[in-house]
Amino acid sequence: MIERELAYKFLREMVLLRRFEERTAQAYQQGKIGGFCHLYIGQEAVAVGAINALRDSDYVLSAYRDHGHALAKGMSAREVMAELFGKVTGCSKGKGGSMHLFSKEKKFLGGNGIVGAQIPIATGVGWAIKYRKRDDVVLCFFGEGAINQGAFHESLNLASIWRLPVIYICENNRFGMGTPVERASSIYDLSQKAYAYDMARSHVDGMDVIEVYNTVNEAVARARGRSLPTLIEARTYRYRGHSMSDPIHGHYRTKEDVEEQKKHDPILNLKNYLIQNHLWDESDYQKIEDEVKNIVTDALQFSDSSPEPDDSELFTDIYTGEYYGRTHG
Amino acid sequence: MIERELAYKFLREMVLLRRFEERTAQAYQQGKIGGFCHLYIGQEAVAVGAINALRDSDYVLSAYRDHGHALAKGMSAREVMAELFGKVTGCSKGKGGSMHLFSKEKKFLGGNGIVGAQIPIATGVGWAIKYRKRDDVVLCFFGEGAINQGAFHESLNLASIWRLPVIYICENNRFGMGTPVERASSIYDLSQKAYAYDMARSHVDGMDVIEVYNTVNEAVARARGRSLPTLIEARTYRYRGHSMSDPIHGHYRTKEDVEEQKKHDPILNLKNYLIQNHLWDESDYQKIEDEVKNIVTDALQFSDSSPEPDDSELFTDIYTGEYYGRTHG
Amino acid sequence: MAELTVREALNQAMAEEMERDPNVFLMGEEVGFYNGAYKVSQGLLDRFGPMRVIDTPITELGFTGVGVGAAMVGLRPIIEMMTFNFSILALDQIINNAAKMRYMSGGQFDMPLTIRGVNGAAHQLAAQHSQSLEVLFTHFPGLKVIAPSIPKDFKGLLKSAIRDDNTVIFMESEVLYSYKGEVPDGEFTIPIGVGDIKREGTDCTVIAWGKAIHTALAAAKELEKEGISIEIVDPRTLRPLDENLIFESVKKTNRAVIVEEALPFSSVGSEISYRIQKNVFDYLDAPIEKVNGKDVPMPYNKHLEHLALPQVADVIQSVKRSLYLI
Amino acid sequence: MAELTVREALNQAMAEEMERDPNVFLMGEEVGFYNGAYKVSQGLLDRFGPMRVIDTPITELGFTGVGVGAAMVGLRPIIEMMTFNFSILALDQIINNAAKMRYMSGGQFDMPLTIRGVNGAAHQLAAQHSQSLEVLFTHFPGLKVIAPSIPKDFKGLLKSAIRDDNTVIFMESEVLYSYKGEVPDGEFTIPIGVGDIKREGTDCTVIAWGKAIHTALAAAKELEKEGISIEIVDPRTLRPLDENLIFESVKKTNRAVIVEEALPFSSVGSEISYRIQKNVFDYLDAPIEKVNGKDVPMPYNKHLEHLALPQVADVIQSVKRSLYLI
Ligand SMILES: Cc1ncc(C[n+]2csc(CCOP(=O)(O)OP(=O)(O)O)c2C)c(N)n1
Ligand SMILES: Cc1ncc(C[n+]2csc(CCOP(=O)(O)OP(=O)(O)O)c2C)c(N)n1
Ligand SMILES: [Mg+2]
Ligand SMILES: [Mg+2]
Repeated sequence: MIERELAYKFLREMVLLRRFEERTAQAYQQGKIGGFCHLYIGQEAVAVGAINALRDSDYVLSAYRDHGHALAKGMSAREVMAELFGKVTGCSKGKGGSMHLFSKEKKFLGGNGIVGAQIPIATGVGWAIKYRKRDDVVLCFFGEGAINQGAFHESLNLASIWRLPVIYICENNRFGMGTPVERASSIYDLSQKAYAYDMARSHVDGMDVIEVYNTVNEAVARARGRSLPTLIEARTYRYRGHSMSDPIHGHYRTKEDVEEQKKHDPILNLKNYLIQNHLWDESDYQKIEDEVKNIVTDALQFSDSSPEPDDSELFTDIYTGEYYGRTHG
Repeated sequence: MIERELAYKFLREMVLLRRFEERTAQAYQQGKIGGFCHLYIGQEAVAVGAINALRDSDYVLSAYRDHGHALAKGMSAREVMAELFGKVTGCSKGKGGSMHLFSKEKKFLGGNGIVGAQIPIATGVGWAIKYRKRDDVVLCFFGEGAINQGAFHESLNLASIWRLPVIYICENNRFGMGTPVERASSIYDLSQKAYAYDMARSHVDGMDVIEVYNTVNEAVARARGRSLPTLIEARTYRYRGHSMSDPIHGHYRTKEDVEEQKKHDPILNLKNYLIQNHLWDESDYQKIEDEVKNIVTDALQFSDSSPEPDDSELFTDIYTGEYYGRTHG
Repeated sequence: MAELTVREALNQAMAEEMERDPNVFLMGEEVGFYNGAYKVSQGLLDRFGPMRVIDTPITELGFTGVGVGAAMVGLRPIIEMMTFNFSILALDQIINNAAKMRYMSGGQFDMPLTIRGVNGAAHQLAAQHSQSLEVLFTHFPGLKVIAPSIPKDFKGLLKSAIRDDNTVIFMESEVLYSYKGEVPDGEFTIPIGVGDIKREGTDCTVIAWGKAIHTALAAAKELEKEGISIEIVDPRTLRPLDENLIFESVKKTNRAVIVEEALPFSSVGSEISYRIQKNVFDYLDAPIEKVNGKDVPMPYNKHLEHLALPQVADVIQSVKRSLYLI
Repeated sequence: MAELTVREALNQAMAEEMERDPNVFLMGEEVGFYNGAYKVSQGLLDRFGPMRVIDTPITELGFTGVGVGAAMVGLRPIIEMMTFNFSILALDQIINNAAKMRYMSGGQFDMPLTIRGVNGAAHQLAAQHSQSLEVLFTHFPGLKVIAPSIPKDFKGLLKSAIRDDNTVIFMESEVLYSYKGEVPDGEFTIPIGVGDIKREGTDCTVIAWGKAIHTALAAAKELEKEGISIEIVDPRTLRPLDENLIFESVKKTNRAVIVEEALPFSSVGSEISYRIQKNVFDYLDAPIEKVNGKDVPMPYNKHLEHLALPQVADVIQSVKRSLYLI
């Protein structure tokens, strides 16, 4: 069992992620957000459970479905929403957008649009921790579709032979775009890929924030104490379409499938847990909803009223320091 | 037990591979061969045992250490040696060299200089067999160093989900250049990588041609009959330096290590087997040696006296058919 | 003649070639059950079945290598890159195998492989998803590279690509998929390596391809109002390049402006400019100009993205500069 | 001044920078126990230990990504590509992450990463192992690209590369490793982006870098006998490019010949030729010429390989043509 306080922290964070993205979807439909925009709704327990097992000095990396991880790592709703709006007040000054959220301060190292590309990078961050004899750890999130990429294989082998403090979390939401995991992967329990690297592994219900938290805690202990990597598969589900431009259901799943899965909603699950343990307090929950609503509304207003980047920003942030020579526009 | 005839076929082929490359080494030192030249000496039982399990219509792919596989697949000593000499009579007209032996006729699809690159290609050949509803199979050879490449991982997953008739043979000669397998791979029994792909696997003594033959035969049956892939690890040893430009011993192994391994020489092993089974005939063996000597000497003479490619060959074989437009030289 | 979108033209081209030749198949991410990330392969799975329209896991290096292997033994794979941004992961198979196999084997192996998909920017897809990567392919002998601009060319050239015994890189554009134009009825192909004059003119030659043709055409309209007549040359195929068509036009107009969406440094436009000055130096009355995407990673912000891409105004400015009007 | 080989100069540069800054480490295939496939890292493992000189499995994409991650948190990795041919497998990490990370993050992350190794042909290594791949990197903003030609430049520029907070692609040449030249004693660096006149002359500007500088120098000697004086400009850094140095030279000689080993189509030379004609058009008395590797995959045969590579005679011919002597 976990402390009441922690449980409500989880609740608050999951509600924040959920409401933030519900409003993100609206803003997208209003044309305030553009490009690819991949919502995390349904998967909140994974980011919240896992990242709560970390210290502030630990690192997180994710893919393009990264709003949830960014917020859970402590980035403000303002800087994330403003980034989605492409505003200069966004975490990446409006240059990165939804898929490229970053915060050096919060040790959130992106956001990556190439499936699997964050996995070697996270491995490198793990290498740096070891190189510097620190005891920080790295969480690397990726989808079950990414596991088939060569980058995954190369990285896990490196992390194993070099004993790096990296926790690889596969968020198995059952689909890579429209492809069910069963058609893309040769094995069903993806955490078993760890056998190929002599790596510790776990398999966890990604709709249960407490289970995620406990499992990642164990992995963190292994990483921090003994500099050992872990592969965790978290079974979860995405409620929305692959991105804002994709339909929620299609040939690959029915409306009923999605509704069925919503019965195992992570927020609902936590609520039930709290009720069962006589910890539920409806007014506390309402307070959370109100608070979150304020945060998200404020983030939207902040983003709306923030300035666009200046034209000159087009040419900044390409190189650090002096760049001799000249190129043509 | 295998037939006497087959055993002597193995013997003859292994002796051919061995003597061919001994003379290759000489020719290299005489400057008749250039570029990278990776000798297969010590590993002959793998190519000979494995390829003898095939029909002529089956395919073989290899890496840059490919002389042995090419010869075992039935390519003539002449066309292979002439290729090493860079002559127009070589299998690749002198354009490919040691690392790029090919024979469309013999279904030997290379020869590849990029570690691991032949693995997806072999998988594609397997796909084509299935597409055409044929019952041929593909043998894909690669070193234990290649197993860490992403290409290996992506390919084995594809072969498994699509059920392709491809047999992946990892020739674990213990080193990738100067790196022992223990420092490059997170697991020791490399055939266990197959677990990650729900694939059949075997582990075989690569210095024992009969064991290789039997094991590959089983895999071939699985591939031909049920269109199923297999991963086989053959433990073997390379007697020479990584390539002709590398020393035989170095920090990574001692002279004594190499001498020790030579006690398990594949030709010697087969000889002992034949003696034990009262099948050894010294004069038959001498006949083989004489025959092979003639073949190799003839190949060298043929190569020596063959013409260089014409200068115009520089610009042929780049495109098939008409190539409109013009480019600058 | 029917009015078709580029998407329909591509779909027809694939369907017709698959009908014609049982060795042709389509493989890539989401090409089957999902009908293609951009719906270019709509209906093909239903029509041709799962052995000929194959969904792959996300393994660009792997399935491109599968294409190489299948092509070596005589099949004619069409590999769809969801976008060419992801083909960077597959470049080793393309550059080191698809392009070189025939040469390295002394001519033994044809490589009837077509690799097609989206190239270039769409709308706010940011730095990793907006790249025009022509140069990664045109640089290498053994490859052919095609980047059409109108439905007819897309159809005729894709059919030629599929029938070609060499590796053809076929570049499409997300923002052109819904662009409509006339496409001849019935069977036709357009030869690879033959360019097309998209507009005749007298004062300045503008060379462009793919999406940039439409930028050039819009500029032509504006310039016409000012009495400036530009000739628009669409090479359609970048390698091999129909350089004579370009030279003839420049001989007539004595000026050249190249418009391309790609980054400027060592672009296809750089190569074209080299060839023009090398071959028709004495005809040039002004420096050759290039209008490119800006030399920056693509920003997400809509306005910055607009600034990063070549605009009609940029073309107008370059044309005028080459006419010494500004 | 000491006489050093290029190999020694590179080794010194790395050793000095590793001594100077504990954040610098060297990672790659065979860089440690084997002392480097080409012995460039000789002795570094013994001196700095296995945490700072790290042997990797054969996983170019993986360990390049490790370099990216380590650089994001402030280390200064030197990633050795045994040869740049293999970097094709790592291009996604280089192009999509190393080059773009700073931009995509709105300037939050420096990328103090150096990727160095062999580029270009050596002796009969055939099509996959002989490539000059400058263009794969120069095309992309966010990268710096360096290709020195003499020991002093190798040392001074590698030190600058390691100290630079951006991704630097540093290209060496197997055939130059044993080339000797004077290298200043003690600490020195050479700024990135500043070219060098390798030989003064009056009749024609020859632009070259890396190995090709030596081809140009040999051509200069021959041409001198015939009374022709060429000026050899070595940009040393290809991106950023010291174009003004080139322009000033062309303004003086009114002619330009570019010599490079790379394939011709959309090469760095194509870009340089574009910039010359664009910026100093009125000074040009003849078309700009390029001398490149032939537009073919590299053949194995020794004589064909010789034909495929730019030779002194080719340079002489181009210079003479630009002087209208032939
Ligand atoms: C290398 C690469 N290939 C293809 C894509 C296009 N793409 C974006 S997301 C995606 C599906 C990824 O699925 P998964 O890893 O399960 O993550 P999820 O979207 O379910 O979170 C694909 C194919 C890409 N971005 N990068
Ligand atoms: C992608 C790539 N990286 C590096 C090299 C250089 N290289 C050639 S062979 C080799 C070692 C390969 O070892 P292994 O796979 O065990 O095969 P073996 O040489 O032992 O037969 C290396 C690193 C290469 N050719 N290709
Ligand atoms: Mg998924
Ligand atoms: Mg080996």
